[in-house]
Amino acid sequence: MPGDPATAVVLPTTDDPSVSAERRIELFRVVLTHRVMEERIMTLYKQGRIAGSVYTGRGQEAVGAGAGLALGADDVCAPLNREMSCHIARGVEPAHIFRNYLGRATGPTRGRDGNMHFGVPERGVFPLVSMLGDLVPVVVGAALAFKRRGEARVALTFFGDGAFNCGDVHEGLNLAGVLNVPVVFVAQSNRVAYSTRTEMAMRNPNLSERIEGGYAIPCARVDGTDAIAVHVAVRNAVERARAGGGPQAIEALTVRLDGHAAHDDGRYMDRDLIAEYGTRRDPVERLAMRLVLDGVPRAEVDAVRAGVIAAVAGALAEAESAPAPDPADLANGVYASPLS
Amino acid sequence: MPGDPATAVVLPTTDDPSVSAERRIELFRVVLTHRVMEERIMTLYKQGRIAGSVYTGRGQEAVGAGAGLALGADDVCAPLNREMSCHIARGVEPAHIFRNYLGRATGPTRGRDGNMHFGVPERGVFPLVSMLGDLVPVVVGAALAFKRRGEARVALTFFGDGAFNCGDVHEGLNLAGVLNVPVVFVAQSNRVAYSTRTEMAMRNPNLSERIEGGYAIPCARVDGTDAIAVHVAVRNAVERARAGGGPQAIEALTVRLDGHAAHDDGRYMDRDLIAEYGTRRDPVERLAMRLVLDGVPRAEVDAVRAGVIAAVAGALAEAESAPAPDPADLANGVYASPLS
Amino acid sequence: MAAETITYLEAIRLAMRDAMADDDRVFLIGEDVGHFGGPFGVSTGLFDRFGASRVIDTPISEEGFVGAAFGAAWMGERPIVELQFADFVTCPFDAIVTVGAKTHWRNGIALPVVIRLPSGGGVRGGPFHASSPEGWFVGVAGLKVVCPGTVDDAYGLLRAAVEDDDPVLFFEHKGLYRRLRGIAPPPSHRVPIGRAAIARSGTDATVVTYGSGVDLALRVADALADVASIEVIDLRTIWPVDADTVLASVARTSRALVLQEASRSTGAGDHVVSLIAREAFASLDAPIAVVAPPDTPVPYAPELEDAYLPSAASLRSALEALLAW
Amino acid sequence: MAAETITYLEAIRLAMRDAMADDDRVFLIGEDVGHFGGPFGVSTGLFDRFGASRVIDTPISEEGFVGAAFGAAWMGERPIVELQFADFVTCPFDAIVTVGAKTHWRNGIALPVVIRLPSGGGVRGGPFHASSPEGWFVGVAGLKVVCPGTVDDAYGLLRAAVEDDDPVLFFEHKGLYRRLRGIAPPPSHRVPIGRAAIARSGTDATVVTYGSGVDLALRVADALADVASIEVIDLRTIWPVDADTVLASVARTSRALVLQEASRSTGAGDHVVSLIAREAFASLDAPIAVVAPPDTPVPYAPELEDAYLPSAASLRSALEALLAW
Ligand SMILES: Cc1ncc(C[n+]2csc(CCOP(=O)(O)OP(=O)(O)O)c2C)c(N)n1
Ligand SMILES: Cc1ncc(C[n+]2csc(CCOP(=O)(O)OP(=O)(O)O)c2C)c(N)n1
Ligand SMILES: [Mg+2]
Ligand SMILES: [Mg+2]
Repeated sequence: MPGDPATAVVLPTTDDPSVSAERRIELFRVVLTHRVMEERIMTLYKQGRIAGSVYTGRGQEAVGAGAGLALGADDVCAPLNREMSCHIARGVEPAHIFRNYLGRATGPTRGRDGNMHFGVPERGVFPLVSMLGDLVPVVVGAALAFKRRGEARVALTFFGDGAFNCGDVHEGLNLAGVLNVPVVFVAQSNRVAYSTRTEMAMRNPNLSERIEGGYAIPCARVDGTDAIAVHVAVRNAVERARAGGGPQAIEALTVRLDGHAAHDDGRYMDRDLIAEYGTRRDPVERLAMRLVLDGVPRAEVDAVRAGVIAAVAGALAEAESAPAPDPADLANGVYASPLS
Repeated sequence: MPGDPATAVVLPTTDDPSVSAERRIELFRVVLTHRVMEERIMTLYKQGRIAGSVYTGRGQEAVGAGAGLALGADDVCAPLNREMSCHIARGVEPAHIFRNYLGRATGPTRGRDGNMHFGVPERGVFPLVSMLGDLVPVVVGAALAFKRRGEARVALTFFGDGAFNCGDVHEGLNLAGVLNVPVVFVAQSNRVAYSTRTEMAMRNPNLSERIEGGYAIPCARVDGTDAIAVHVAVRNAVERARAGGGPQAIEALTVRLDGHAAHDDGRYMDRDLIAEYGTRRDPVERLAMRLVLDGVPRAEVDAVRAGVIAAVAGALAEAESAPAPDPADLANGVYASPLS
Repeated sequence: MAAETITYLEAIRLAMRDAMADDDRVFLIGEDVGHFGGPFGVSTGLFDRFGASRVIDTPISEEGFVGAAFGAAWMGERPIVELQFADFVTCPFDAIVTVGAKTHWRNGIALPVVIRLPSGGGVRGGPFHASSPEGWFVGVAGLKVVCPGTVDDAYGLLRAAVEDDDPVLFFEHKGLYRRLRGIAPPPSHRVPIGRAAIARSGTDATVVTYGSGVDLALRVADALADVASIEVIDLRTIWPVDADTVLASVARTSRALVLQEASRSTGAGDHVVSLIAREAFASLDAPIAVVAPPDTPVPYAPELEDAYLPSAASLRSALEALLAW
Repeated sequence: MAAETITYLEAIRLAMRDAMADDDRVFLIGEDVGHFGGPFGVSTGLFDRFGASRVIDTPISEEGFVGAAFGAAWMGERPIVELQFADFVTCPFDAIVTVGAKTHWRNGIALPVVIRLPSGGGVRGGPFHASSPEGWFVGVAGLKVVCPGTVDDAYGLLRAAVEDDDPVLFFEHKGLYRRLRGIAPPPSHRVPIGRAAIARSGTDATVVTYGSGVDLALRVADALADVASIEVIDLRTIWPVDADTVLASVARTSRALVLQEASRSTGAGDHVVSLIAREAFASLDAPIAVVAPPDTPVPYAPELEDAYLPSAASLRSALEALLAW
């Protein structure tokens, strides 16, 4: 029976004493919310109610959650396609996320962009830009602002193992080191980029080794399916950065369990990895198991699950009732200072 | 007295037995030709007879020479501003180089581009492109062609320690490794990029370590003022690449003895480095000393010097008598297949 | 027996397959073009047929593999590069306009590279997956830019592009991929680069367009056939533009409308308007009209994108105004 | 006592100095801008005055530091970025047109960044150090593009650009750096972005120009004063263009010539010709003329570059033809 430590194959997360019971439940809630939202989104996509593309983070939810919850209220971040949980951890409302998928006027991009291509400025979240690598220099610049002004704030972004091959990532990492700014990079090593396995796209896929060796930026390697391990690693990195320790990095090892996007069945993926990561290392169930081992009553865990499912359903209903965008508004906001 | 091993402070080059006596003299001739040509070019520039900018390779002549002479007739290369000696080693005529500086119609770019911004297609030399880093992917592609066709040929290019921070270099190095093509990279670690010291522009300036660690490309570090050491290292790399060993790299340690370009007096340079590299490690005199230690008669060394000086003077005279370009020709050659 | 029909997408695949079969120097390089067949399946089957040395998967390194294509071309190869979306042309922009465009003029080295760029909207791609960035290359000496608007041209222009000695940017329209069908062209079919086509003859006004505009213009011209005789010029190559064909048409009709999917002040529009205004001044009976989206990025939401893109209605009313002038 | 005069280059330095003195959020970032003062010495003295946290030297990483400027702007800073040559804008092109241009429209985040781009020829820079690449940004929604052609505007436009909430590309002309002199503007001087100036009033023809064309047009207009009354419109901002000022002038003169240093089919030329052709059709008495270099890269050799660039002679003869039409 799922969730029963005696029979389950799932590996519990680590049991780091520095992570409180409340934080563990919070992590569970965030990771699960991510999972449940994307399940709904895939359904909506198949029903033709979401247009364009859908990219999920299944199997990787713990990374965005662990990182997002490691940030302080004044910190900023730039999550990508696979890190919806980072938005959630930052307090972005699920209904707001759904409104973006549904292209609604009151969503974060007012229907101008779709799926995970949005930011939430009031939550310190910069909008994803498709061109891979572009956000690495951007967060370095945000961190430069903090350093220049003597603010104890941190900027954080993610990049995939595929994006590591982009020039912007190289330039951004180097610049972070040279400027010695409070920035944290989280590498999502999910072993694949679209249909291309990571070992086909680089000779040395050990990103933590390369980030430390090449850019002299400390980089811890963690199991990215273990939300508590990710959280501790990022939290420590954030605190080092905040304390003036300069740029920090974490490499989170995960596996992308779905295809690249909804149109891709991912048939080229390594089946053994998928089997292992889809079961024993399922980020949601690893946390659930941890809670059970922690002695959280089963009923309480179930109540969190039920609460998340209900909240997501409510958020979706709210989003679906949001108004469609008005084409007459299209040219507004091209400029922050419009020309008279 | 200069050239006297008993009193001279200059360090002779290494004495690698695999480098023949003829090759040593050839290296000397190439390195010296580079030096003498640039001395003439600086004079012409100061006289206003060369327009625009002039960049010299003083102190770094051994790198282009050692590398250029390591290539076979069918190999190709893409030298930069500091590697006039590579052109010379490839058999590019000094008069042809002067014609480019002087903007003549019969020069390699027919007056369309200046100074070191030229290639010589018939010698397998691709024209320098200003945008730093661009040529790294280009030679990777040339090597890809060789590999695809099963040709035992090698492509080579250079990049500065400053250019190492460009995204294109990162992408090109990685691509070379992934495609496993016969390409040789020569990093010119001259400790500076324009006015910026290398240690200000990267945390870890050990490029050989980074190229090996990051890209898993073997990279030897050599004294770039020692033409024989450079030659042996590049020759070995070229042979490994030719034999199917994939991409290879050499990091040549040098010091830029002049300013970045003719308008820059380089006052920000490290004086101790300049003192050391401008005397004990002068690439020309190190080779001269080697020849003397090898037992080459002083008169013969002097004769090479005199020959080079005369040849350069002749080449310059020839170039100066070349015709100026005709503006009526300007639009020709925009396309290889002009539209009718 | 009816001739076999293929889609615009299949015509591109067929052109690559035939070009590769005919010439060993031709190879395809890009992200996920191998076993996966590319994001739109344009190269499906080519990896199986031609193997890993002819269909080359790359890391996510547009500056790297576009630059490498130029290097291979220097050595006499004829690479076809696929970018996953035309929008991403901003990443290897430098290699294209620097190495690709200037090398022959500077130094006489030909760089025959075709860069395939899936462009255009109507697929709910939003600001980064639906744009029409071809205008950045209009005017860039040394480059050629083609935008097929028919199945026939998709095949014929791609074959001609591969055989051309210059870098050619091949903007293939995602919205046309599966929408347009036509008879499979014979392997000998070529469409000359630099030549526009009179896609429809007419006497009352000229619509100058390219890419997705061709089909739209033809539909609207047909719908208006009772009221006016509209000529449709399909530029096919938008840089350098076939001025003769455009100007001859305007000389006949005295009225011109430029239709494009690129936003108003990008694309080939202003270049073509300028050409007509300067060279056909004396024949114009009305100001040149332009139908194009407003100057914003491409919006995602269906309500917005549909309003943004040129439509039969917007083209029709612009044509009616032009004819009434 | 004669007022102190300064060069165009000094006006830019002064504008940076005053903007930095007035507002802590303003800083300068780029290669060699610190102790060295930049390749042209534009920032000489600023490092000594403001220190290393206001004048920031970077590695050779245009994609990196341009992107970082946008990130700093997101956090409320107002960075000025210097590229060593405008030609190198091809390298951070993606960051500019993707992050810089689209973010406010997509998500309401203002990115006040000024990118300074030393452009233009006449300095024997050749294909990579003398180009006028401003046209790539004409039409890009979300960007503003300014090209000062006077000492006053160099100061006033830069101050306005730094205070503007959008990304502004500031094309400063290398050939004007030391050639133009003028009275040092007061610290309060601003030139509004998006407004053209009537640099010279006239009645017989309008020359629309910007950057290095302004001085040239004024000189030629003066030389022709006996034969014709030429109005010179200095666009100052080339995107978005001040259509009202241009159209009002052409409505007065009925003849228009567009002068630019960018090659014929690049720059702002076709955009402006298109504007006039479409909106001032009824007032035109002659086809719009264009004076611009041919569509090639900028050549190096003095004989070639001099023939390539617009000159007083080429402008004068084009104006004479326009007036005679
Ligand atoms: C510059 C650029 N090239 C190509 C793409 C298309 N693309 C989107 S995601 C992706 C794969 C990314 O792989 P990785 O960085 O490993 O992230 P993952 O999808 O595995 O999370 C590709 C090729 C892009 N968005 N940007
Ligand atoms: C992309 C780009 N940015 C800036 C420049 C201007 N620039 C020319 S050479 C140079 C310094 C290069 O340093 P390095 O690579 O170390 O070579 P070195 O001059 O030391 O030989 C700079 C900044 C350029 N050519 N290209
Ligand atoms: Mg990945
Ligand atoms: Mg250097």
